[in-house]
Amino acid sequence: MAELRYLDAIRLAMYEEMRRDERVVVLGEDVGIKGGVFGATDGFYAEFGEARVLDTPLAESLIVGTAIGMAANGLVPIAEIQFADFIHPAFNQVVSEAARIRYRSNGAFGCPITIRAPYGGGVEVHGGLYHSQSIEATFAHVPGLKVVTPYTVYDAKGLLKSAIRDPDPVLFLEHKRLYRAIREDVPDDEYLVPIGPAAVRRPGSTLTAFAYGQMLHETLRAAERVAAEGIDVEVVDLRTLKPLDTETILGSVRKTSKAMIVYEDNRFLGFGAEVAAIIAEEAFDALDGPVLRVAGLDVPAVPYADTLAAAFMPTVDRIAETMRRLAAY
Amino acid sequence: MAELRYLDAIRLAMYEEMRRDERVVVLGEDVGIKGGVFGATDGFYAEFGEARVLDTPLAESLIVGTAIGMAANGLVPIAEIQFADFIHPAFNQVVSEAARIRYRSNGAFGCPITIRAPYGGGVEVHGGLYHSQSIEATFAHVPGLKVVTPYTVYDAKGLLKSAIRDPDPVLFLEHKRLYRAIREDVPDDEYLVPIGPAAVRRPGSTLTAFAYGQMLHETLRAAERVAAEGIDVEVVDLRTLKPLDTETILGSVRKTSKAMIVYEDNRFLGFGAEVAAIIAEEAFDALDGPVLRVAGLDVPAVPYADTLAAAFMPTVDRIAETMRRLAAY
Amino acid sequence: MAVHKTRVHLARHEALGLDTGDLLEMYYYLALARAIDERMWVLQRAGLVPFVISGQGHEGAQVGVMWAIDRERDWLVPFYRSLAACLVKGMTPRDLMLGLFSRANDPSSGGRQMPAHWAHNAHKIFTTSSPVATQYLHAVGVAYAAKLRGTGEVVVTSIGEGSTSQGDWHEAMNFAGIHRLPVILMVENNRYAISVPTRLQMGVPDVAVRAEGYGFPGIVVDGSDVLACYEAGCEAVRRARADEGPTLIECKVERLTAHSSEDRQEKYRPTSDIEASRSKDPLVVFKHYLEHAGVLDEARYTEIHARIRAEVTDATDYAEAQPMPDPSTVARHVFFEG
Amino acid sequence: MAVHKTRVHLARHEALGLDTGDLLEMYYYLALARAIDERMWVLQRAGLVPFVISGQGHEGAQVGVMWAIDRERDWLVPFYRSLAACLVKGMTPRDLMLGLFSRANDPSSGGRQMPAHWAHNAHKIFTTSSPVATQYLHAVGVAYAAKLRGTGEVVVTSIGEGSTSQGDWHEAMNFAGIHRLPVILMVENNRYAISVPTRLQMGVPDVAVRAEGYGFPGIVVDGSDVLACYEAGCEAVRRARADEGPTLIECKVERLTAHSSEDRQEKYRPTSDIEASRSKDPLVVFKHYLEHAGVLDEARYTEIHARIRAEVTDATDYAEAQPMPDPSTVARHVFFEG
Ligand SMILES: Cc1ncc(C[n+]2csc(CCOP(=O)(O)OP(=O)(O)O)c2C)c(N)n1
Ligand SMILES: Cc1ncc(C[n+]2csc(CCOP(=O)(O)OP(=O)(O)O)c2C)c(N)n1
Ligand SMILES: [Mg+2]
Ligand SMILES: [Mg+2]
Repeated sequence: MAELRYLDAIRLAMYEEMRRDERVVVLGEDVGIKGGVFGATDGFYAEFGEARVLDTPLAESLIVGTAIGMAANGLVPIAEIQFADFIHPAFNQVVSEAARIRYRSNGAFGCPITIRAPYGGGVEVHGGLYHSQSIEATFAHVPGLKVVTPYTVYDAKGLLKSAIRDPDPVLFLEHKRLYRAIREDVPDDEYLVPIGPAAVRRPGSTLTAFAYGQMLHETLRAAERVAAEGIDVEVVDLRTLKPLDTETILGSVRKTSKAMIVYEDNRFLGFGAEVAAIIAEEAFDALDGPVLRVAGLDVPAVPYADTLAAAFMPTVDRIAETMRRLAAY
Repeated sequence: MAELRYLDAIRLAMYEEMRRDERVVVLGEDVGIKGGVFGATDGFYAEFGEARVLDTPLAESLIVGTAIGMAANGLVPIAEIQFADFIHPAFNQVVSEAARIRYRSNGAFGCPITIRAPYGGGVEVHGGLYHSQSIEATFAHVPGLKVVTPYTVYDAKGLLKSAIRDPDPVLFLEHKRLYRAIREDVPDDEYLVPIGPAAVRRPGSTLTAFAYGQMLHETLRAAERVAAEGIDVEVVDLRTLKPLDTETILGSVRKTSKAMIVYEDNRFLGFGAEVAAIIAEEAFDALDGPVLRVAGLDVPAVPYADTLAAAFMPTVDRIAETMRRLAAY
Repeated sequence: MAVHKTRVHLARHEALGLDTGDLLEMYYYLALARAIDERMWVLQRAGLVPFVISGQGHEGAQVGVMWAIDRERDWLVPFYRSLAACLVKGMTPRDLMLGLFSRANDPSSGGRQMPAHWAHNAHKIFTTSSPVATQYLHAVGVAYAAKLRGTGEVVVTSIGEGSTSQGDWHEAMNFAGIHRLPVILMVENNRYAISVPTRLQMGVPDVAVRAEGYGFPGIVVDGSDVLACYEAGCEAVRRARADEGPTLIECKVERLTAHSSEDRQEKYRPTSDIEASRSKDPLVVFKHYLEHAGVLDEARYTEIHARIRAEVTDATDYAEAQPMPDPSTVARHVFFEG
Repeated sequence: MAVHKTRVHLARHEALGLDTGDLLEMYYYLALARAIDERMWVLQRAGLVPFVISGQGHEGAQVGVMWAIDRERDWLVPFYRSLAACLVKGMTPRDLMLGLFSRANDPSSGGRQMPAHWAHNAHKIFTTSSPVATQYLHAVGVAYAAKLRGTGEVVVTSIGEGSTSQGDWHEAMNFAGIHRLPVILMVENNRYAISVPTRLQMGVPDVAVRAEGYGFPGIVVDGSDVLACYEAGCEAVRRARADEGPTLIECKVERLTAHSSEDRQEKYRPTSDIEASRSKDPLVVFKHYLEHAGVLDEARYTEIHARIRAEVTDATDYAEAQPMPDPSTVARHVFFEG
């Protein structure tokens, strides 16, 4: 057992995979000597060399596009997008290319690449409009892409290793606020966390709150707060957003008969919309109340000024308030 | 009154606006002498000249990025993206730039551009994976963008004129199958159709089916079919997807107490997900049944072969079947 | 005069180390590509297939450059006009026709993509998409892997001149230059991007001059001169194998048809310009060369074209007779199926 | 020797039509930019603001080139290091500090964006975003409108050398060349993109050589030589106003600080390299020039710096005292409010 931070787990997962499989390479901006702006590849350059730890030119379409080509010729690339907000110039390479290589070639070619992207905002992040976006809904809508966003340190390591070994493109989202916020004991022996299954983080009976990434932290705290008032919230960590574990979602709703979704992304067409739609479509008979959403405002990402950033984010207060409303319904 | 096709209405709307306001320019690939691959700017080059009818280099990021700059310096650009599928290279300029100019400058700058994009597929389109995509959900998720997709010829003209005059960026989506499919009498006198309000295309009492663009055609036919069976479907044309007319949506659901959404885009996180989520959240009390979705398959766009394309699309049969299921609930 | 010409010409292909057999095989590929291409248009006009986009006028550039690579070992990352290049790389007339008819056993996409979206795993032809220029980044990625893994592979990719306006083209050129990658970056410049003339596409007459700005040579060749294209290809392959880095080869070619079956080029191309194109038909130019060189006589000509006619007919009949994709397979291969 | 130097130097600025007043005003802007910049870092280190990114080392290039334009009539489409350029274009120290403190009345964004995301409607400074290189396309769009409308405006934009690797940069260069636009395309080459050295950023030593491939001149200037930058700016403005088209000006500058307050450059920059940068500080170089030229004496120096100290302190105190944005305004200006 070693006590790791989320960031350490990310780094260790890549490190172990690079040691294990020489086909694995990392590429991105500043991943080399600097070890990444968050330090996720710290020390890799010295150990694995410039060819496998590649500082790319400042061009995201290049990062993803060349990774596709590298993967076609026997490498297993881990592409780092410095901030999720900057994946947009690569949108065409991700959506039109990486996600479709297998389908369009009728299975003849594959695209085993992992795209890592630190995302998310909050007052502490001070990221402003372009260093705080949540991009999961935009990409979870894309067939052929897998989208993963771990919350625990254990999952961060196990899911990233699964992503690297996955034969298909995986967008691996790491919430910046989790990097240094939490420490956990993680087994020294190798383990994998499968892409797909969701996890119940807190069993409950009154209602189910679905969340992922940083918002689980706020949601769990809100659940504790209302527990004192006799509201017993089940909190589900979606973890893998695509392919989505609808079975666990529907199972939990059938049990509690009430559901809410918490997400930091803009509310309109954010990921919670799909979760709500699935519930309204497949668990309507079990529902005893509306499917509520607590989400970021519909303004372009998180403003920089603390006062505005705070107004943007879903807070423990807002989440707890919604839990009370739903419980009372 | 003049009988026009949808394509004629699009062309006439731009023609009238260019005549009316010399600040209006069109730019895109092949919009010049060729008049666009669908003919939407046919004749413009000869009448308005090369400077206002600009054949751009083959680069969509350039088309949107320069349009932003032109708008900042007194022009009113209409940017044509040859096929909606090819807006992806411009994703960053649309999402990070056009949609945020006003918000990020705290209202000091604006971005009055219209981005026209022919979209959609179907067996008749023979567009394959890259000439048939529906992109509305991807962009309707973006705060700061307006997204419009007319169904009638009357709306095509009136909404496009409103889009061109709108002070903010509007993504104007034209379903390719509508271009030559329908003819309508349209007033000769100038008129505008406001961006925002939805339209009830068929009043009904049993359930409400929400749709937009080409899918209204299939949905209305399905409604006629089940009408014979005593199922009275209200069909609502959403028209403007962002900002969305939730009032009309909720009003109709409160009336019929049952709702379904039909869309051609991939089901998962497609536009219908947000409509369903809004209904499940704000009209739950009025609901007498699950909120159902009929949508395109979750595979990368519409395959080329007729047999596969047919398997991808929502059909009148599938829609009618869903109407029956919902009515019987 | 003819005699003199002949001597000069002979000197040329001999100097390039090409014997009669090579020349006839090259001619065969040019003529085969053209015959398949023309048949495709006939089939489309007859209403047997909905769409065609092809490479008439580009064959000389493609056969010439591709002749310089190792067809087994090296890679091709094509674009939609690469019909002739795909044939040289190993795809058969049947393979191409299966794509045109979007049949279930189309090796490129199983009928999922439009025609001319080439791919063939066994022949190291990477899958083509519609958004232009993306393939340039894939090609340099494949080349980076080849260099890192020390496979000795060379990668050939190609693109139209209009598509070089895309950002991806610049990003790929830059990456190729930084890492001195074993890649041949072709530009098939046919002076039009659908209707847009080069005048509105770029501020310079030759794309090739841009290569210098990335740190490697860019050369301009007459795409109707198969031997000149071959020569350029040989030097580019030599550089690549010697770890001297990439080469940009801009072939000036002619588009002998409309952009695609959806386009009517008369609207934007003067008749004189369309005729000018015909006068630079690589097939005609190469045929003249072979005749002057005494390589192609009546008998051989008849024999080659009879063989081609038979192959094209066989490919057409075969492909047409194959089943369409089974609708129940529409959701397959979104993800790996193990 | 000094005498000789002096004569040469005098010849230089006089030849450029700059008198003592001009030189002192230019120096004032360089020193003011530096003083504000240094204060920003102090404020960040003191924990008064969360973040700073600035332009120390780039001031000479910016003041030099900007001095050549019409500050009222022309446009600036800046990037995050354009602090000095924004000052020359009319923004005040208070304007800049309001952005650093993200106050409600920050003219750039009302506190919505990170510091250094400049904008000022009244001064024709277009709004800056974080994704690099997008501004190049905006700039050529503004220039296209100026040309179409016949306003006679010239547009200046700038970018770091690393950001020229983005596709948008290429697309903008291409468009500027095709339409011979009245735009000055600056590249402030400080040899690093955060930690990535030019060796891994491009296969050539100078970005400027690429301009030729777009059909217009690209020149390299020493960014620590303010007069050389001014001279380059004058010629570029002349070309733009004479409808001769764009000019790329690559200024070789030094990054005197870490990339931003988030970065620790010691990890990837040898001390010798950091010291080498200091030796090319444009403020020091220009000060020497003015001293040799007998333009800047003790008295004037003291006077200018006293004035600057006062302005920086005033700006800081003023900005800090302003209110933060009202949370209730967070949803405003998503769309036009009429
Ligand atoms: C990103 C993108 N935008 C637009 C198109 C539509 N389109 C297909 S081919 C073409 C013209 C290509 O011209 P060029 O690159 O010169 O190649 P050519 O067809 O002349 O061989 C266009 C605009 C596309 N396929 N991809
Ligand atoms: C599209 C995009 N990708 C990544 C970043 C993160 N980033 C900010 S500045 C920078 C380096 C820029 O280097 P350069 O262009 O040389 O300008 P400099 O900072 O050296 O002046 C990077 C990678 C960004 N802002 N935008
Ligand atoms: Mg062309
Ligand atoms: Mg730099």
